[in-house]
Amino acid sequence: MAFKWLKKNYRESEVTLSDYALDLERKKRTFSKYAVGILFMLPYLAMFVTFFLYPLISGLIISLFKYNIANPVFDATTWRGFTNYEKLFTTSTSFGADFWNGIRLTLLFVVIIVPCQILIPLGLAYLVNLKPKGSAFFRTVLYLPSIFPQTATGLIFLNMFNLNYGFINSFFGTSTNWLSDPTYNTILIIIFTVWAGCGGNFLIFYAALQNCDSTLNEAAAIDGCKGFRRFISITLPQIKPQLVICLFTTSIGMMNFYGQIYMLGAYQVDSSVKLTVIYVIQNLITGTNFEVYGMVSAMAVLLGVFIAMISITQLVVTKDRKGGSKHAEQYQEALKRS
Amino acid sequence: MKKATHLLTMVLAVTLLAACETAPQSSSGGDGGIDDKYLGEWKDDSVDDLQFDNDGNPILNNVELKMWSTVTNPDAEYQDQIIADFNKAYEGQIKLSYTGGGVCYHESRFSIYGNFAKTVNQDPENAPDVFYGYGERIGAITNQDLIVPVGPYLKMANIGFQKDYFETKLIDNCFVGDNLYGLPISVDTAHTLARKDILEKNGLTVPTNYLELTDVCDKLVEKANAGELWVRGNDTAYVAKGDPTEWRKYSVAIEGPYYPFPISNGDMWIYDYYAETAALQNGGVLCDKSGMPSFASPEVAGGLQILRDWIFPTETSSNKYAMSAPDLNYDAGAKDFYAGTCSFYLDGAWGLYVDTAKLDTMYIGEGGSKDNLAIINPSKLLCKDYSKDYSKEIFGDSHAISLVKNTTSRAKRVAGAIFSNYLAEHSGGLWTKAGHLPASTVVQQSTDDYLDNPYYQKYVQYFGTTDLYQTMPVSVYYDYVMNGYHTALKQATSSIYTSRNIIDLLSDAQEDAVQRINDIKGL
Amino acid sequence: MQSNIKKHLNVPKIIAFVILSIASLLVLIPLFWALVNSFRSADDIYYHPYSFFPTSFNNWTISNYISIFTSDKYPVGRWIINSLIVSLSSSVLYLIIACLAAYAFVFLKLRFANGLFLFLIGTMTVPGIVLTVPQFSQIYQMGLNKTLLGLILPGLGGVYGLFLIRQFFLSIPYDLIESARADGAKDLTIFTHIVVPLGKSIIMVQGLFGFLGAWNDLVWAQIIIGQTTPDNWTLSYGLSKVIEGTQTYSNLGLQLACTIVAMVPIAIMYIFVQKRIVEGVSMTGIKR
Amino acid sequence: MSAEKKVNFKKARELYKASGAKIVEDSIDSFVSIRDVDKIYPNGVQAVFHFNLDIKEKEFIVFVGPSGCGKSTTLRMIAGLEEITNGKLYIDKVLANTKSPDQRDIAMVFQSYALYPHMNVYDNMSFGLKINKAMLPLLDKEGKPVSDENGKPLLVKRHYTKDEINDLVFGAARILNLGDYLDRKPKELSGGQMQRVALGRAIVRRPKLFLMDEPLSNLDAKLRISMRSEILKIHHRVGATTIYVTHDQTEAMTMADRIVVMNMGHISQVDTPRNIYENPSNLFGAIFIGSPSINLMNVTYADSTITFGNGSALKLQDGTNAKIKAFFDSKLLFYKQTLQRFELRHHEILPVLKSLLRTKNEAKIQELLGLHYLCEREQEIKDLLAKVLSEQKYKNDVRKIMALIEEKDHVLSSIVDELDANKPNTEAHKPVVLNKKNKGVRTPHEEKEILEKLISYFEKGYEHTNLILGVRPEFFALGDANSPVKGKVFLQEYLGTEKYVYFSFLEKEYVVRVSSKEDFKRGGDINLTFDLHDVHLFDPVTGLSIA
Repeated sequence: MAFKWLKKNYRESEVTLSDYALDLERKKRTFSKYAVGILFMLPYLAMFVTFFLYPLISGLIISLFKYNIANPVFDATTWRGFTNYEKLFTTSTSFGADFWNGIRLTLLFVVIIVPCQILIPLGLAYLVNLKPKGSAFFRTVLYLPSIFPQTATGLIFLNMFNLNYGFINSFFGTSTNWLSDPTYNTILIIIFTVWAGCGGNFLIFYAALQNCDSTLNEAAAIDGCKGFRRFISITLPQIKPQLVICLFTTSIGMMNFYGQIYMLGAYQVDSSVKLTVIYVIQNLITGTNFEVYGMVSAMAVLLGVFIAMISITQLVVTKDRKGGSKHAEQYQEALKRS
Repeated sequence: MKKATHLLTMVLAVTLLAACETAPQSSSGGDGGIDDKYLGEWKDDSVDDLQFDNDGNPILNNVELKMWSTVTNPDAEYQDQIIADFNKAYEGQIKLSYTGGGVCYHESRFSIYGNFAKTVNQDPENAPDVFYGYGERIGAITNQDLIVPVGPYLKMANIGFQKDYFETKLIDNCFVGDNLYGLPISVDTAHTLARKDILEKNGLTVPTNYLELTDVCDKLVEKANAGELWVRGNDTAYVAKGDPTEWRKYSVAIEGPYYPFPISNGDMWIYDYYAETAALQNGGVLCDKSGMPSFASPEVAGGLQILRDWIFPTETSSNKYAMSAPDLNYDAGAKDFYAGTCSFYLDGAWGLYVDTAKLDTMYIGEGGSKDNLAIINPSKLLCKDYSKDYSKEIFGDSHAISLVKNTTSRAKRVAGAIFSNYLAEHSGGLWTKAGHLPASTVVQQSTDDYLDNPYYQKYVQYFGTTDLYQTMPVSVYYDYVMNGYHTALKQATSSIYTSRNIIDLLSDAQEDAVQRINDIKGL
Repeated sequence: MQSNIKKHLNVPKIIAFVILSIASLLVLIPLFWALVNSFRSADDIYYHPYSFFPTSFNNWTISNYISIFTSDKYPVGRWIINSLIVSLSSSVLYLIIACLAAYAFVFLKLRFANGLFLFLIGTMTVPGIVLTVPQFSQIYQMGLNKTLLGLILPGLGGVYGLFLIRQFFLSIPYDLIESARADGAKDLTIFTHIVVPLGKSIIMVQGLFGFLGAWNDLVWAQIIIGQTTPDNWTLSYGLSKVIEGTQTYSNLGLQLACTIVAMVPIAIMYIFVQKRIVEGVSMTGIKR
Repeated sequence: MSAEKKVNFKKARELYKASGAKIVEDSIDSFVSIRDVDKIYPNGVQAVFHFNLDIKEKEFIVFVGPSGCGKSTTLRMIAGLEEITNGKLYIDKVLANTKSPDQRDIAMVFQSYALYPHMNVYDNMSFGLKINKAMLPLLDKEGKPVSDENGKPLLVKRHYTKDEINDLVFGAARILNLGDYLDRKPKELSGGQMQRVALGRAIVRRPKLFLMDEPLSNLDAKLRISMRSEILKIHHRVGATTIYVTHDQTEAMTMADRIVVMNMGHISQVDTPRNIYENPSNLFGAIFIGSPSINLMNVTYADSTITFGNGSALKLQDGTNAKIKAFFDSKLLFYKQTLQRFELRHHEILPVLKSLLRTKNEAKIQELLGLHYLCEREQEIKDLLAKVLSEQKYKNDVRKIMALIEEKDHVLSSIVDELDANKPNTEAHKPVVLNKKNKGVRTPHEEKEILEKLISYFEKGYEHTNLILGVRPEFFALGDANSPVKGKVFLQEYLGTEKYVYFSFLEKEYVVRVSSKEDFKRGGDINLTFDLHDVHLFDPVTGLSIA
């Protein structure tokens, strides 16, 4: 704009005192505003750059090298290009085989556990929200498992289901080997994960149901909409945002499935049914092969792409669509016809 | 520096004794040196901070050493006592301690190797100066570049070294090429205990090999099923008598099926001793000379078949009845043995002190453990064919001590060598309490330290001689070989996999292990 | 008469009560069993393995707890202190820096702020696992491997908490900020006197979730403090090692005592803050 | 020394340093002076267009207009909550554009009250006092003010003491009857009480300027009326200048000393309530002020006579004809000039000027510049031009001239926009989005088209033109069968002594106020007449009042 250009030439031209003062003070003000803003943001941004952005970029780079944490060398001798990724994409290497087995296993858990972790808490929240006697107690208790470390509750389950001294088998009169039989162990892990993981979602649904507009329910009742139908077509749409968020966080959380399986799969005799992809990665990181970090980084990047794809798909699928104009158009046509 | 040359004098004694038969070729050290052929090609990379006195002995002034040890309780206690004795003997010269307090850091065998490798590589400041581990794993940790040869430092310490001072197989494990990477201390295995009193009361004798064992077990089960089996011992979940000396008849109806010899499908005794011994006694080899796994062989499968038959008898197995309940997790039979509801029990060498003590108190008036407990030599215990030499072999874990590469101070390395030597010399005595057989042939023959030792007399004498003991051949892929074999073992003895052939399980595990080794090589 | 009674008995409520009672039992039984059996002697568990309760009065014991607090093997007290250090400092530090940043993003109306924030939100699709190796490498180069600081720092760059806090701050009427400005308050005063008190619920919620996240963390703890002596372990990691300890002998009572000791502090905290959690979640509508 | 006088740059810097960042313009005789103020948001939306207003001390000014008309934005610019894009703001003769809110000595009452929810009433009211330092009497150790040798109290910048805060808060609480509520949190108060707390918070700061942003809009009708008088009472008692923003014309009419009617970011009219009611200067103001709204009827003008659609005619007063003629002539001239200026601005001036400079055709150049009657830098341009012509260096200087011309572009552009502001909004307020090439939603081409249409409209002349006749409901009189307005009644509203009668006339609906004694039937006829003194004539195209 020409006015800005003019400002540059102030020194040559004549100005009024007020214009001069305004120009100067505006600059000062803008400067101090941004200075304050940057000061407020700086601690966080510094941490973000140091502990998020920098690792993110260096992670991508590391995945192209044969990288050793204790002795990081980036040169031609350690350069691997996309070999790490290539190896991951062929199942003829143990890395690739473990990775894809891990992905398969993880997805299996996601598919089974996520619906449980959405529907069970939703049902419980709905029931608590009916306000039966003692609903405050139920609310407190149902959230309880979520606050304890999974290593603690996992240890309890591990002992409860022990074939030799756990009380579960004797209670049901069975002699199921919950800890080493692959199938039963998987079932146990699912039971535990659902047991320990429902609280968070339950609380969110409970809060969402509490915030629901009760007049809508009343209006629906007058419209003759009852029971389950009312829950589906009136209540659910109101808590859709929370449903979406829970679906989102739960499935991403399940993609990082590890702790539960680490605890309860301890006695598992078939490692291929417990090595989820995070487990594989974690085994490699905490293992003693120090040349493997580049490969692990490649695995992590690949898994990251996987998870990002899942979250983006969910975003697209659950996005709120605009109303469209179907009925308005029909109305206009009807108007024309009459 | 008198103590430092102790080993030398003993070596002299031994060589003099043996001199009649074999002319000593090694120019063992009047000059206090070490045979050069054991020095290998090693360039001393330590920082020269060591001075010598006029006699050519190193001057050590309060050298602090840090040791990590793979032995855990109860042996850790004994080891700490031995080290404390060392500290006292070398006061002012060498001192072992670590920051956590105490004289030595102990960690279980399951995690210490990972921790050791990580620490040396990624946290060198906290790495130990000496590492007390397993002889058969020296090859692997040398390959990982974690330790340095001990030979040159023994020489600097004026300690003579004679290869035949040690049991050949054990000292061979410590060599990588010509370089001596550690000193062997001892070897141990898991042992089979039998309730002599119960067997005798029921008219049976203590078995000495597998076929006898299965025969005795079958008879015990038959008697139990007929309600004729005499048992006695501590209270059980079903029967509480209060008096362990009182005999009663085992009741299958109340107490459930009788299992004479419970074993788990994966605790340490099975994992680390029985399974390997079974392979050995059937002529199997777990890994080949290059260190690659070779356990997918009919011989090894035969060994595992014996363990599977133990729990899941078939028509072809020598036992008719299951000797153990399936899918036991840990400490199988630990209490049943004292309750008399089983007759055999498998325990680590270091458990014998406690085991004998228990029976001593239970049957104090009846000769204690001496008359009521039998310790069965593991030879021939896990094979059907006793004609071969290997049927006598016993699998053992050998302890060995090495110098860690991060310690660059020469004084520390020399101190470490002196300490290693001390442990090798003191592998009798208290160490015997933990059931370890000394690696040193000299110690094995010493009356003071070993043969007159109460623990030797009480249990170690039944453990077999060290020449029967085999360790894993040195493999740089130790972890992969063992992981693969253990996976197959665990599956072979689990009720879930009874439908699968053992050789198939072994092949799968071996294939996987080979694949992983190749992947790591090609990384 | 009958119809009257029916009206009084609200059938859905009764069904709800029954189902919720069963669900609560399912939740509580494992915890209750752990509590009871942590006071049970080893022998009793061995001889009566399938009994839910100690079989007799004599079999109640506190020896498990005594051995926890005296043994070197399971220094649970030390673990709790370590976990408290890690969880408290990571959650409090994060709250401070994230609240300051959220304030700048929401209330300072800087021209670049929206673009920058969109970028930050964009990075939320990057899952944490991608960062594990490079963060480990970074912590290692910084010399913080095997230290508690190494557990604390990497979490401070997270975006999700900032996102939640910012969303909540957006709901604070801008009038209040302007009113405070018209009253002559400077930004730091507005931050401490207006925004922080008003954002109390999100700060509580984010603080709690941050705390629990660090308290329950296993993956990162295995990497950073996995190779250290038990004195340096956090609670969650230490408990995961308790199973390993059972590979040579099992002592149910001891294990359960460990878990109980680990859970009691959180349970107590939970009793105090549970109302706030519900409030906070219902105000923010989002977890983690 | 005037702040608006031109000096050279160096001098300006010296003066600024000497002033201590307090620029005083002595020539201003009003308390608040708003000069040519624009507000353009960073996203390009222009909310306020060259706003000019002078507010006298102790005046009660009301900004009124529909939502989105820019009234709140203007208030917030005065408060210092929004930055002023262009133009100047003087408060108490001091240039205040860049002063922060607390430096302006103002207090603001927000529509939402903006009470801090976590503080009780006392803390809310004392917050501003607690955190700020102010010029206050120096206190000795006993807490008594120290005087200088002249007996005047010595002033220092310090925090308020606890007692001083108490005095101020309790004083305000007494005025507002809030004594019993001091310990309550805002959520425990009723709407009226919250409103009073918000007022109290403003009062305790003893500002010279009160700013109120729709303070009563959240109250119910009854409370609103009582609060209206309360605010006025406080205004008289405190005596501070007050700017009050509302969308409610009743509030504006009842409270204001002067009303500023705003529409679409422009001032539509500034005057006393009575003048605005009686002499609206355009259609927008006429419709917006007054309830029920003014009746607008389409009429045709010819020969000093207006004719309704049904054929009934009325002879206008003498002089009206002349007024209409003058209006049309002046508008024609104005738009012609604007169009010329507009064309030059957009395309032609630069090449024309360049070629003229090349040929040194001074006369033509003067003619060209003569068109810049709106540019206040005309003299500057002339000087530059003289320089250019004498020194033969024209390239840079031409650019400078261009810059000076374009500086006032937005003023010209808004001539077209103003047409919107004069008329009631037919649809929701459309924000004027500026972009770099084109400063309005309208393209230059569209603007030009509008100007051309206007010119052709005014060229057509005033004979047989359509006009709009405005009659307020109370200025109708019941007439006989010959009355010009003959409608059908469809609704009646009784208000006690009088009533509003809604009737349709020529397919449009109107309202009249009559005594409630009059009786009409639904669907019955109503005949109305009016006095030509009391009616207004508007030009339908520009929306401006003619007579």
